[in-house]
Amino acid sequence: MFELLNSHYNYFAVMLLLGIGLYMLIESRNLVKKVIGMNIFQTGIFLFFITLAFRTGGNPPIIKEGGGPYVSPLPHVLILTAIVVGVSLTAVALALIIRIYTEYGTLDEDKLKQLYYD
Amino acid sequence: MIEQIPVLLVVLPIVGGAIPLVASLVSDRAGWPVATLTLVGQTGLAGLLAWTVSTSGTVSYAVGGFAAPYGIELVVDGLSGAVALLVAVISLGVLAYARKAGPHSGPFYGLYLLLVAGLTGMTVTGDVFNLYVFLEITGLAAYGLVASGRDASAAVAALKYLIIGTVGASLYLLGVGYLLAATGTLNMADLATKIGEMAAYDSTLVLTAFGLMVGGLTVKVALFPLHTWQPDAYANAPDTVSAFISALVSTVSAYALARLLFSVFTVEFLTAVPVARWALVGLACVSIVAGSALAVSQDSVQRMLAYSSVSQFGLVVAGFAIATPLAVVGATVHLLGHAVMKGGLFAATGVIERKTGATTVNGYAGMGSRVPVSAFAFAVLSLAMVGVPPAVGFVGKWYIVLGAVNAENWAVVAVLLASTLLTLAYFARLVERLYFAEATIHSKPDEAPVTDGSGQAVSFGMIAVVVIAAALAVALTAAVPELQAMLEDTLPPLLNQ
Amino acid sequence: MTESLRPILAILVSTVAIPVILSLKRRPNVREGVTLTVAFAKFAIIASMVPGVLSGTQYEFVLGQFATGIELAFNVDPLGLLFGLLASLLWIVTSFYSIGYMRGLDEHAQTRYFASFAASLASAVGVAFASNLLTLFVCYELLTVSTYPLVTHDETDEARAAGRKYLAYTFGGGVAVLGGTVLVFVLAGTTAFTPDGIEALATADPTLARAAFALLAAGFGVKAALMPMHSWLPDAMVAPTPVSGLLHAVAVVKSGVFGIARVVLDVYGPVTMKELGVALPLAAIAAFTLLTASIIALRQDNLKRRLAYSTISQLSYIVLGLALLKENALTGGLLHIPAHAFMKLTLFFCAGAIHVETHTDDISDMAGIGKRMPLTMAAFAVAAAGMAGIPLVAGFVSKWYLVIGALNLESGGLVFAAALLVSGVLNIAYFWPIVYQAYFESPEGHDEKPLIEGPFGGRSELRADGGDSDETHAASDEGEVPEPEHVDHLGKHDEEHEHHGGPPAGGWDDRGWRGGESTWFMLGPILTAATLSLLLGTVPYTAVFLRIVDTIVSNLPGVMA
Amino acid sequence: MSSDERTGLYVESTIIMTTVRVVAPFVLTFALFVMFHGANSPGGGFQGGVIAGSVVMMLAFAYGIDAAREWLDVRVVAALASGGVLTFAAIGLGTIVLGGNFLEYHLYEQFISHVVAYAIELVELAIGGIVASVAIGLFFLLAAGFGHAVDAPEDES
Repeated sequence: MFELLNSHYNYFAVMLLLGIGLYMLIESRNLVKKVIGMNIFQTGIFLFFITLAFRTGGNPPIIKEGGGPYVSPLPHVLILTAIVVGVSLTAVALALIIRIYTEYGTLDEDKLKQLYYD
Repeated sequence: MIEQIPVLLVVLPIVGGAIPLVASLVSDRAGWPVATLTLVGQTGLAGLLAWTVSTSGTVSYAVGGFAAPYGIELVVDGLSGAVALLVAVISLGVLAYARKAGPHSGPFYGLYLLLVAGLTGMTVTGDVFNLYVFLEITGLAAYGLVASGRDASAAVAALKYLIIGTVGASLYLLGVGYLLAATGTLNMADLATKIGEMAAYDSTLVLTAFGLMVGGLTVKVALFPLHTWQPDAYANAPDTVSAFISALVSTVSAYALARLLFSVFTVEFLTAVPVARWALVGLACVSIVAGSALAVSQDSVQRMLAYSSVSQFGLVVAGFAIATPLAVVGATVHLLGHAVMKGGLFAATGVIERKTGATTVNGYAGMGSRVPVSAFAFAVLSLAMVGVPPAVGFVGKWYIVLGAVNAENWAVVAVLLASTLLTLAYFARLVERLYFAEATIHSKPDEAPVTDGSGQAVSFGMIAVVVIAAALAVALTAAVPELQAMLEDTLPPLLNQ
Repeated sequence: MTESLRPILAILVSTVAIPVILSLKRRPNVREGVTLTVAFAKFAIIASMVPGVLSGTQYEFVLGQFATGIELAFNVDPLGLLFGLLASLLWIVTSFYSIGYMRGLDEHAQTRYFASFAASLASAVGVAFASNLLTLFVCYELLTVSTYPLVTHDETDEARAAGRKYLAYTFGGGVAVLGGTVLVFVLAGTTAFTPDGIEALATADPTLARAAFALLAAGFGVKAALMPMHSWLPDAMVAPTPVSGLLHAVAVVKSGVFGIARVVLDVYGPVTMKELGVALPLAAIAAFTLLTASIIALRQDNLKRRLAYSTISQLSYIVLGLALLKENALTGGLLHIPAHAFMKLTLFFCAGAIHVETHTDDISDMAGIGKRMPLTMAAFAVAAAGMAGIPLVAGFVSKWYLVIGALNLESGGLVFAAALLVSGVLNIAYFWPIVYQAYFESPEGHDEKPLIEGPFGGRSELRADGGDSDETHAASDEGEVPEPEHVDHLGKHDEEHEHHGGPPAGGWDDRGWRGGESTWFMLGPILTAATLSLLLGTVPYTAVFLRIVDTIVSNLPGVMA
Repeated sequence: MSSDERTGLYVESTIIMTTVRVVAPFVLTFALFVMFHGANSPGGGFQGGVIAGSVVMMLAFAYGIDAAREWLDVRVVAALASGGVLTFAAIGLGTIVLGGNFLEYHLYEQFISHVVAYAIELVELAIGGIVASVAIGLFFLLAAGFGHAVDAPEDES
């Protein structure tokens, strides 16, 4: 058990982040916290990709003489894009939340539901 | 030139989308002409592309000249050609509606075109990660568009849509990670050969990837029980946006699901892992039944239509999951037909609301004589959706049922056949109200509750869109043999036959 | 087979009329003129094909590829012609009658009514001429859609409920037909009608073939009102009477029967039917239906409802004739299609005329009405006699063939023959009292009708057909006076509020025998239909229909052998 | 909540203002540095754009949001965003005109040598412009708390 933890700690970290993020996303009544949960969830995924690229003893993927073995550059590129996507999503979400707040004066999901369905 | 079209299809709307932003600083009305011009070009290109594909087969394109497994590849076959054309045509059609119905701001058209770019990108891409990027562009634009409603409830709906949609897309991304770990590639064609070779079909990695990717996409398709964002988003968005996203966003996501099934995991995977197929078929069947049941219990017409989508996409996904050539043709026909019908229905609800203020099932009572043309189009579209022949809704169903019978999947056949009655249950109610009930709303037609100052709430273009959609819902049947030929040219390699 | 435009023309002529009729909303005379012109044109086109078809020509028109291996195609063969000719002929008669009826009652939404009627006829002829199951299904569904506005015409709660029930039943049937069609297609690779059956079905997996047959029979059986799928029909009587007449005695229900005929004769074929053993259950259901419906009809006080149950019963004669698979029985069954149509149309028209003139709908109110409407009731008597199978009227010929066919059966023939005869007696039992009390009783002194007035088993407030509850309707609607144009075609509705039905205070006045009882728009069609049923009963060959039926049967070697 | 209350949140601080004034040029230079490095070393338009955007935010923190908004016209932001998109598209489409595929840079080689690097720089700058303007736009949007949810198209291709 401990060995598994030791050799795969990155995956445990990923799982933990995913779990925390999803929990916040579902359970928190505060809209901002929901968005934070969404971010944590995404961060877990980003981390998962990054650790995929890892190779023991690998070099940065910049080709020079006698370089190899390299860390896989692909996941980094992907995640760079994914991060940008994530940032834009967060921004949009926050913009929406501000609009909701100015209109309804609350960020509480339950209260919002009451107002919303009236 | 022709081989450049796939990339042009994506770039053109992005470029077009940037212009209204600048133009809106000068004139408030500049957005519409620019968008129209762009989409006319887009439609022309998509038509040319579909024609090329149907005459000379699949077109593939390496962005930046990097060859397939390393660079991003765009692939257009019969299936994606048809969907790309659909996206172009419908977005052009909805524009005709938007001219009067608004919103009129420049940024709106920027987002609109961005959504077109995202949808087209999802359609033509041949790379699973690229698909994710376009999925998110589509999502971002869709969230923005939903929120462009004047009412703040639109923002609540958009936020809900955003959070659920993001989780869906993130799950998909996680699945891509698993595939990458299993095979080291992201190109769809490359993945199709490497799954099964490098990683067994029933290995944990591949299975998890399948579960995550398909699960993520079903959120976007809005299958039951992952549909909860959809009714709010459709009902609270402005009419233009409802018509647009109800016609296209779920449609293209369902297309992406099909692409994933056939071009990435392949039918061999479905055969090797029957549980995957059963899970998908089961989900689809539950969606058909539950969507209809929820639709019946709705009071608001737009929400009813949204739940109807849940049910209809169950039908489409069932067709894809059965994965015999006939079922796939049927699912594609229903995919395209549903887009036209649902878009038309939402457009019609917009017209009816503007003219009479009616938004609920009860409010629709007696409106058949108040808005004769739109109500008639609405009735025709409803019947087409129910699957009354010879409308296109019937043809799709016919093929899917035929495929299910060929696969000897009797339970599914029963659900598919019953879906007609389930659909009838909620549409017949509306049509009955429209024509055979005493009106409950008595305001005069031209004192419409929604006007923009010009006195007339509804333009000729808006009604034309509704009528054309109704006509197309019937006329598309004639195009089915053509579509079938196009699909049969490109499907066999996908279906391994 | 001859390529010809005539089949599609026959369908299109009334389709094209729909927008014209709709656009003439403000000019009712021109509108009705269009309806009549189109009705005559349609009949002329179809009639022009009769000589050709009788001499063995078939007119074919292919509209286009519809789906894999299936064409949207029309083909006029003798069986299709039988139905098409009948429907178009009676459309003319009904159009005249409709004008009299709708104007007599000053109905609302007449434009919609005539437009839907034209659409219904287009679909009905489409059903007749369809050359494969899928085309048949397409037209069958369109027929459902186009008749729905007619059923719901009244726009009352009751009409809407009836409309919903109608849609639910017929679309349910449509789904079954679709399922059966798909199965047939998968089993045989085609659904094109072939006389004596599609060969590939004979060798197909028998379980699936049986399942497909069951689905098709059940699907078409809904419109053919086979029990237990009949209950939409009595409820649909809430429609205006011409609709009940043409659609629920001719076009709609006959399209169901016609579908079963197609399935029995041209999809499965008698030989395969026998091998699969599906004929006997079908015959049994038909025999059960024709007896039960006759018994229920005895207890209906509302004239239209009684006619509806009579229809259910008579339709099963046809189905029984088909299911027996004997030459004579087939002839009888198929001939009963036009025979029943003429007679039932007469009966419905009479009921409608009585409604328009006196607002009487219940049989118990009709004592002595022969004095008020002598011609109408005479026509009624003739048609009723035919229903019971009295010679010289159309019903006799067909029933004669049916009974002979049943007796020809190797085994069990006696049972079916007995059922037919018993039902004939029941027919007399439920029609004779009407005629009798119309002419020989007066409102002041008439006998009790224990069957109607005394509830079964002493229970009250429950009607024999179980589903209907006019009383509760009337109670729940109290206080809500229906607008004049919303006159209920079942009549019951209004009784609580104003004196609509029944004889006027001083008894029926005498209108004489020269047509003073009603307008000729109504009397004409009534007398025409009655005459037609007499013609078919006296000179069946000259009246063409028996010749068509003979041609159909002689095309079926499986039956002749 | 009205905008008056929100402006009340701003506190004028000499230290912050001075610091920002000193640091801002360096940050902007750093942003450009990162952008120009996108072609053949770690860096690129995304990161550089965000850094550039943060300059405006720093200014806003120091001098107040309304002052920053006045200083940086919204038209400039919009022009920067759409200009970036158009530049990017022009470079990409240019290769098509020359008969190659989208973004096939080396086709420009016939006009200028080492053009691949220049073209990539240009694309990175375009992306940087888009990202910076979007970040700034969103920042203003969030600060204002009303108006359209998204002001400019996100473009990650």
